[in-house]
Amino acid sequence: MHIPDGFLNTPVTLATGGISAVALAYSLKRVNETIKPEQIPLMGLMASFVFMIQLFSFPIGVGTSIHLTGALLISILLGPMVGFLIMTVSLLALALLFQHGGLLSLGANILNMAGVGCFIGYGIYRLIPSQRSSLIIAGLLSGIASAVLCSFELALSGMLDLSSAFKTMLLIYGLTGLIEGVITLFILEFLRKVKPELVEGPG
Amino acid sequence: MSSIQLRQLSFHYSDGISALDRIDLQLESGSRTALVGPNGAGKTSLLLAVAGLIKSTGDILINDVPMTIKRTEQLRREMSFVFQNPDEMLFMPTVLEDVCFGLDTLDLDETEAVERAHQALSLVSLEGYDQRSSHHLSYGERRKVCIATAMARQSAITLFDEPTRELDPFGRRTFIDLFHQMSGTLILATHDLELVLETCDRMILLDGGQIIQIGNSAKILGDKDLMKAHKLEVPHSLTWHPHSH
Amino acid sequence: MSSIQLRQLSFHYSDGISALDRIDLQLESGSRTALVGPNGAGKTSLLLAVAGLIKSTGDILINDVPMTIKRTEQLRREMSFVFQNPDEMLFMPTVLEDVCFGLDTLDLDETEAVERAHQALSLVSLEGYDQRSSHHLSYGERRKVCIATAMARQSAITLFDEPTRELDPFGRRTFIDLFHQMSGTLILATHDLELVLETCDRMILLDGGQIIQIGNSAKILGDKDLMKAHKLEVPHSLTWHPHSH
Amino acid sequence: MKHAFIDRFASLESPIHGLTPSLKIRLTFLALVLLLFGIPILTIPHIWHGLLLYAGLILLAALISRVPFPFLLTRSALVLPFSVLIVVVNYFSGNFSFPQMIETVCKSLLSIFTLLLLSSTTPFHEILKQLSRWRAPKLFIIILSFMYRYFFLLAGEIEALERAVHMRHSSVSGWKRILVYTNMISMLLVRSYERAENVYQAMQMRGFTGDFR
Repeated sequence: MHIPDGFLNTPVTLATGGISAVALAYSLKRVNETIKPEQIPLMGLMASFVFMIQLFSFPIGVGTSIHLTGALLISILLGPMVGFLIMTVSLLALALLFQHGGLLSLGANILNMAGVGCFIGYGIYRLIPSQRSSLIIAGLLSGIASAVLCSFELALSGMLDLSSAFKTMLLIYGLTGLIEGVITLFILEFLRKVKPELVEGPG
Repeated sequence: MSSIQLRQLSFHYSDGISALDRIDLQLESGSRTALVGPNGAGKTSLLLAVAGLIKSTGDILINDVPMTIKRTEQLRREMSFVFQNPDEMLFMPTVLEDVCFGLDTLDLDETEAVERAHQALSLVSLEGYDQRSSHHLSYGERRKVCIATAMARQSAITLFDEPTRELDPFGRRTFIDLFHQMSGTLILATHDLELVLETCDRMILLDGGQIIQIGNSAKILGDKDLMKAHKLEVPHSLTWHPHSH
Repeated sequence: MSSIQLRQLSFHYSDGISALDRIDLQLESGSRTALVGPNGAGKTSLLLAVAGLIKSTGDILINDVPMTIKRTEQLRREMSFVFQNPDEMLFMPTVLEDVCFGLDTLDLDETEAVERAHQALSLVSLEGYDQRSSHHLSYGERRKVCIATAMARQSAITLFDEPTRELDPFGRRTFIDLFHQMSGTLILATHDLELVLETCDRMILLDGGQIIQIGNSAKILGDKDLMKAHKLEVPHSLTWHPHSH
Repeated sequence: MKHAFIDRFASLESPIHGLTPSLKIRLTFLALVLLLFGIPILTIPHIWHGLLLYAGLILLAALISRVPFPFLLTRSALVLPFSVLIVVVNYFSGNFSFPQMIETVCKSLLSIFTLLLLSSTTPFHEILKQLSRWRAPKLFIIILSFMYRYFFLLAGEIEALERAVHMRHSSVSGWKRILVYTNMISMLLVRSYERAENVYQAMQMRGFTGDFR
């Protein structure tokens, strides 16, 4: 879920924007140092893929659909630094081309989705040895982390009070995160069957 | 087998450009018809419209039953579509799953479905490929899997969009043989004019979304001025002298 | 213009299957050669090897200079490659940027590069397309942009992989005209045997990664038994009588 | 997916389309900052005057740009679900302030409208060019431009896959539907990887060695 413009106040906008800008600069620096030439088109195509995934309504039954972020998947495939960079690129494009999320609230959205998914989610995934449970736990916990962040951002902006914001966001992000974990698991299973060398890649 | 009837069928792209312009057409049950025209003539749109996959205006009647949104699903059970690019049709982890996909909607139980799939795979001489991933097959093999998915459905109507594109002469020959073995009403859209001569006696010349001519394939394709006017060329097999160097 | 010489060139896929098997070949500077063979014969691998894009064993000599890892980049400056799929060659946001991409490595400054690009676009009659995005172009137009990217490089060697795939007869004719206008050493891999007859007097018949025959195109393609043995067919323009129905 | 034309009005012609991308990006940014943070401070207590003036100006700009209004309105409505969520939660949590909610929803609608006007009057590649003139990191720009270019292909591919699914199986539902879609996405992922390899070859042939100017 992308926060549109108009819901965050000046301090929150500046703080989230600042943190995201620093994180982006750091990931760019790290990636620039380690990147191999053949990874450049790959990153572009994966950004395209993540962009498409985020626009794609995933039907989960009873007439509802959710949008995945792809952060966990891309971090597992290409590592969290490249993952964060790609997520940021796609979030910027989503704001500019599809108005999913605002331009000034981009910083907050980068933190809530790219930051949480690529660093917290991926970190948890690496901590737990069993892949099946690790993905589901990573999905769920990063959902909760996003909910915490998002409700603080909204509460500090005076939009909602913290407890009701957290309850609402937990419901939305928690469910999305859980499903993201499950679907990421399915995708990795598919890759293992069809193109196993991808899953054994970096990370 | 089923007849197909189109009445004043039109279709516009979202940018307003007309892809099909008041098409009237009657195809008899069991007929084989080629759809010919330059790029952008509307061949693919016509096939998609017949399958109810794009929102066209006008009437489509399958076996004299008008296609309505409600009935689309049911009518599609009697149809197969071999899409232009095999990758459009193949997305399951194994070939067998791809061929079986959707067979359950034809009221086949799983054993029957698997049996049908195996049968179809052996018709296209891909026995033993069932557990492979389509992704690792060659282009020609993937094409054959697509044709097998259509054959397994044993549909009354089968629509082919450029089925020999990118095939080598042998793969193309294999397709021609399979085509002759198939039953039902068949429509074949292609740029390969020699293929038209070898598969369909009757053809439709389409250009700018309109039907220019319907009739005997050799006669239409042999008309040099007509071909030139529609960015096509008389196929070599219809000219009397070999190409000289 | 440059000559190409291959000595005992071999290439194996990662799964050990041989794609090219001890190829010996000498192509003279300025020659035009077609590469013909069934799917999987090794045509694309041969082109990729000549361009130094896959790790083959044996020797490749461009203008008698052996291609080594060190020299690959420099030798590639004299080469162009028109790949099978235009979408994989056109990766920049606009047509002009695509045609200009890499021209700076040929020691052209920006003004010269842009001028060359405009020239090439007008040769393929796509003037005024420079600021368009390739995803808004038709397939045939995208193909032409690819050819323009090759033409703008004015390379001594140009390699074509299936350049007429998916084109309608008119688009194919446009390609043939452009091909005749190009200079340098040209290699053309294709399934379209009529195209071979119209573009290259000399051809290589490839199968199973080996050279089966090199020689006059009309002579090789006219050999019915040879064609049949390698899953090909004598093109219609080389048979004396029209196809009868 | 019906996203095949993302910046489809960006190539119209109008005085707004004719402005330089640099000016338009600056103006958009300035407008957003003013709208979201400036107007509430500057025009207290008559914030409505500020918002109305802003709305008038942006609608005028939209009119001059000739971008179809129905498009702008329907796309702006994208922001409504989020607004509704916030309003509803606030309502039930008891600290509901009607004027504040209206103000927030108006601000978000106007800001999405502003952003939409930028993207419908400026081709994306022009925005990219401008960003690189402003020395945005090259890696960032190159990923963005590849993303833009290949998104159209992917969107077309997924549309084709969906069509082929409907042809054989109009009524996939429930669990099976999720599995079908997961397979489709996974297959596209595999193909994207391979496309990246081919694109890299094409780049190499044109002298690309890893340093992107």
